[in-house]
Amino acid sequence: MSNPEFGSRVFDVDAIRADFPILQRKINGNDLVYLDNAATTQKPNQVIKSLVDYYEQTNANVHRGVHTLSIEATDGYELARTKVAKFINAPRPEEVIWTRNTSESLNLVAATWAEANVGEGDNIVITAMEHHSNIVPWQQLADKKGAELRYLPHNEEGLIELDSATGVIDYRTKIVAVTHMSNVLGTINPVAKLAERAHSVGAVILVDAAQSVPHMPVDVQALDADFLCFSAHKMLGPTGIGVLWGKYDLLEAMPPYMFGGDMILEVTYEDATWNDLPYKFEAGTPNIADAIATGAAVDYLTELGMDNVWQHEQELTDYAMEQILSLGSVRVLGPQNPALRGGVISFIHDTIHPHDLGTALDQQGIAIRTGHHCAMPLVRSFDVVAAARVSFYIYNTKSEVDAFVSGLCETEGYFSR
Amino acid sequence: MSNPEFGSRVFDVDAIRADFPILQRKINGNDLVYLDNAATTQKPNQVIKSLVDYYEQTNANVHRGVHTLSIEATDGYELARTKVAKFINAPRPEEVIWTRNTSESLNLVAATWAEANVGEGDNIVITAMEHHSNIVPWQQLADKKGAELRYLPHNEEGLIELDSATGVIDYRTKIVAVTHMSNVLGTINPVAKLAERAHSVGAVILVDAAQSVPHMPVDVQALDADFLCFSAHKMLGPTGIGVLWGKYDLLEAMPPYMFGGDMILEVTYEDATWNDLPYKFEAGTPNIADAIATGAAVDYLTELGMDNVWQHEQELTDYAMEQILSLGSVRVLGPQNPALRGGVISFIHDTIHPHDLGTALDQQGIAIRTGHHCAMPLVRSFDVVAAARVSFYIYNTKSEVDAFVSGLCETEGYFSR
Amino acid sequence: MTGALGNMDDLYEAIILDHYRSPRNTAPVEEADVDFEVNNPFCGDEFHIQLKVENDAVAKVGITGRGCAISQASASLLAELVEGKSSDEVHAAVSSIRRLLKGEEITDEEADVLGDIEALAGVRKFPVRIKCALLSWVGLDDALKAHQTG
Amino acid sequence: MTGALGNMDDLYEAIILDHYRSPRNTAPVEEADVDFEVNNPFCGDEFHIQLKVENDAVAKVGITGRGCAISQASASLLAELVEGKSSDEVHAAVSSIRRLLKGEEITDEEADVLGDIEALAGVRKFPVRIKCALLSWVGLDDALKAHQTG
Ligand SMILES: Cc1ncc(COP(=O)(O)O)c(C=O)c1O
Ligand SMILES: Cc1ncc(COP(=O)(O)O)c(C=O)c1O
Repeated sequence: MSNPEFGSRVFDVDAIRADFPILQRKINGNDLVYLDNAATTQKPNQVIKSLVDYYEQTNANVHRGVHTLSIEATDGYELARTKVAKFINAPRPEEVIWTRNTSESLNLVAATWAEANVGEGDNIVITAMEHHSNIVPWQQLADKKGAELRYLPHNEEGLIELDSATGVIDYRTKIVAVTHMSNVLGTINPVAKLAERAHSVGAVILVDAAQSVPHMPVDVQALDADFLCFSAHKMLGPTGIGVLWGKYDLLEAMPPYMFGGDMILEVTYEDATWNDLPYKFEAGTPNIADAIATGAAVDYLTELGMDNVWQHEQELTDYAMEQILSLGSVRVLGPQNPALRGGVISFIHDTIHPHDLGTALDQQGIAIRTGHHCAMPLVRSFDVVAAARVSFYIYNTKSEVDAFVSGLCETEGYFSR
Repeated sequence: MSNPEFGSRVFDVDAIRADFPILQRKINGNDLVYLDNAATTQKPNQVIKSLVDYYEQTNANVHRGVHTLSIEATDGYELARTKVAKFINAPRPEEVIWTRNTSESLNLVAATWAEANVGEGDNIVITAMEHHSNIVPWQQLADKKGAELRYLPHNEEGLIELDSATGVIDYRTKIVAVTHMSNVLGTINPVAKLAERAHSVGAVILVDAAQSVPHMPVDVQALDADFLCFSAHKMLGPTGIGVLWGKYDLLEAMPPYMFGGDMILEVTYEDATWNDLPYKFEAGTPNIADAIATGAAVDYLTELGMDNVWQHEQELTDYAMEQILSLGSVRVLGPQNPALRGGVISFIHDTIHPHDLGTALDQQGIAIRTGHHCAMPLVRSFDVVAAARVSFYIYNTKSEVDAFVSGLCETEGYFSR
Repeated sequence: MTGALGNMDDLYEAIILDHYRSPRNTAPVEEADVDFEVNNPFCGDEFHIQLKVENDAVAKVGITGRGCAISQASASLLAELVEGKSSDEVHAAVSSIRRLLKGEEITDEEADVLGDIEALAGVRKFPVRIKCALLSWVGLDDALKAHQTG
Repeated sequence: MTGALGNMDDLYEAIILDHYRSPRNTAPVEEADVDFEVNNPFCGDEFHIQLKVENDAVAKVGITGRGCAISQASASLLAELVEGKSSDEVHAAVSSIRRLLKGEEITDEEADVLGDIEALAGVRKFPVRIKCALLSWVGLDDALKAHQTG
């Protein structure tokens, strides 16, 4: 395996596009322009083929089987775990727990680590720009434990100023749970600095990396994160599989989340003893095929190099931001300086409701997301209930940005007839 | 859709086998004889193609998207739910909750319904032949609540006698959680009668249908079950997706299990309100592709007709049982009358350890399972720590049974050199 | 220009755009007898609907709020329709519009009652937008029922 | 006959089958100094191992229990080997066998010490069975360490 940062394949968008069969689709008679990548990304042939190969040649239940298929399935499943560990520079593959998605990873930490470590009068710190999945588990836990849920505020540009953390993160803080990159504002948060702050008061830091791991090099050791969560479906992988990474000692000390086959060493009619990491957290038959396909997605990204992925998206975002702002009819949420944000642009049109815009663009083959983006409190803080959002990935091009901008103009024309 | 019981396609094993690419595989130079179906089944082209089609043509995040792909993905996801509902004769599709697997379905009920309804001094009744996934969540819950975990015993043949339920199920019983068919003994339990008994004392009944839904017609209304759990991977479907079915009013009254995107109607910085069924229980991006492929698996089985599936397996089991018993060197666990059991035969050889047998058969291309089958207390009750198991499905043939039996004889010869 | 925009005209008929741009009856109603809010948090439609009821007939309507063109126009069309109608007539109209949007047949008499509202039928080709079109109607039905029983 | 059984002979060398059928040192040891159980619940191997230690050397071994041919033969081979060995020599032998089973090189001197035990090397072609072969050795190592320190 090559280093995930640098890549071994030339970053050639045309060649990349040829790997994605869905890009051949026509939508309402037009070429598909898929700009809903923050919701989920498309899948290359390599990932689809990994699923087909698994089901056509290997499929069996993993662990403890003595027959060839079961041994091969187990090896493939564990190799994929190792690939993911390497991708985020985790010290040990056993620290990588397969879950269904980011949401489950977050719930797992709230229901086990936090359940055991957060008490009355303690506090939990999140930011004001979290996805619902990183808000509601903490609201519930705080409620149950008599703890306080605190929000790190952001400034008008949508940036978290470290000074504001003083007084919010304090000696009663047990966990700081922050998004690495906002799925609405695009903001990249100063996670390493927040980790320092959290550790200085004895708290742990959880990073919601759903929007960062797919788009930039992420190194759990460099961040000094304690937990990190992400979803395969947002990084070329299949639906139904996500990752919780955690520091070994933390995971080791945590109680299990679910109980059942595979997570158990020994069961009597009275009692049970838990299996070792990572199996302690993987109850029942795992999502074997999708784990292996996640390995294929990681291979794909590693070959491209995450530095190149990031640079490509920066260029697109830069270009798109300029085009969109020059329309004059649109307000962009979050930082306008592309260096401070990832490839997600949420905006509000002066006169056209996001829903109408979404429908009009869809007629032109352009897929964007509209609504609250599972971040209602944040969207509402901009005094709107919904926004439109475009978000980019490796296969998007400047001419797709042009198509989007001219689609927006068409729509303006239509509604001002 | 046709009636799942009767089918619209002739049950022709050769034609069925042609649908399963993995059956072409050679294992150690021999044709694969796959007899590990209780662990997981193989997948037909139709299911694999459903995954490929989804990722090549439709892939998008579901719910609330206004663009075409998102609408199509949502429709496909919900259509699959409707197919599953029809397959088990559920009154309403919203009663079908997608989970990762049977284990998660069981944990969900233990962590929500039972968490809210089982108190100190209450009891929970399970059988002595449960899979770990239907033991350990209840051990944990009983422990936490100060409730009692009671075991319904079985007789020497591995059958539950209803008389034994008297005195075990009583007015302090809150939930009876039983396997519909044992994955070790093959026993089919009298679920409808146990449901009557449970309801008569005001308890609910949960059916672990991991081994029944794939193999026989199952009608939740005829059983009068309250909850029913199963896994797609054991019924031609992909890994990573399972089902919890529950009666609408019960599900409606239950608190959510996980928190996050999609399971939420409204979130403020202070609070959240839950979405309607089934979404209340589906936090985060669901396993869309695998849900849709589960619909394809259900279509496949429905076309064959579950009555025919059952009959085919009965014939094989009948035949296999006769062959195995005639060897004289093997003890079969569970009922010997095939009418009382499904297509799972666990056995112990007089002299050959299951592990050695598994390896020897694998050399001959024959895949069987060995070990405790995630039912340690049950297997130990037969005074062994491990057993060998063969289990059948729609693509298995009598000549595969012959291959297995002669492989067993070869192995006997080998070890008595 | 509408070429690239495909079937947009089916959804956004002139009458819909007109109601969207100039919604009717947007003045708040003082001392309203029926006063409720409807919202669809997923797309961000929120309306505050107020009615004055006299002799079991709607004497005055006021609708404020914001939403997409479809929900906004639908609310405005609703405001226009219900004024002067008895609650039975309103129920009947809600039932007609539900069926219209589901793609079921409605009678000529029903169509006469709905009038301009039939323009909403184009939404049927855009199933995800049906909720937008129905939002205020469903809320009105519920609110009137609650008013009658309580 | 062994044709159909493929590589079985690599795994089940004659010496392995011999130890499996007639395990050595199966008599319980009275007043054992080291007394422990090892088990692998997944495949159902369970052994009870007892040692009598005199002058830092293993004077007597007793192994009872049940397991597959590999774990059983491995335990029996272990029993044969350790008798008379000092605990340092036992540690060294465990280290040799670990490396042998991992597929690493061992020296001629190590091979001399292991003797018949080298027959276990065939397990390398059957990675899922390595645990069976190592079970009693790992247990012995741990138990001796515990005996020395405590
Ligand atoms: C009876 C029974 N219950 C539960 C399970 C657990 O299913 P899963 O591993 O798909 O969660 C199994 C599968 O082995 C089973 O046979
Ligand atoms: C920042 C962030 N966190 C969490 C999630 C939830 O991810 P999933 O839906 O895969 O659980 C998302 C996805 O929308 C996200 O963007």
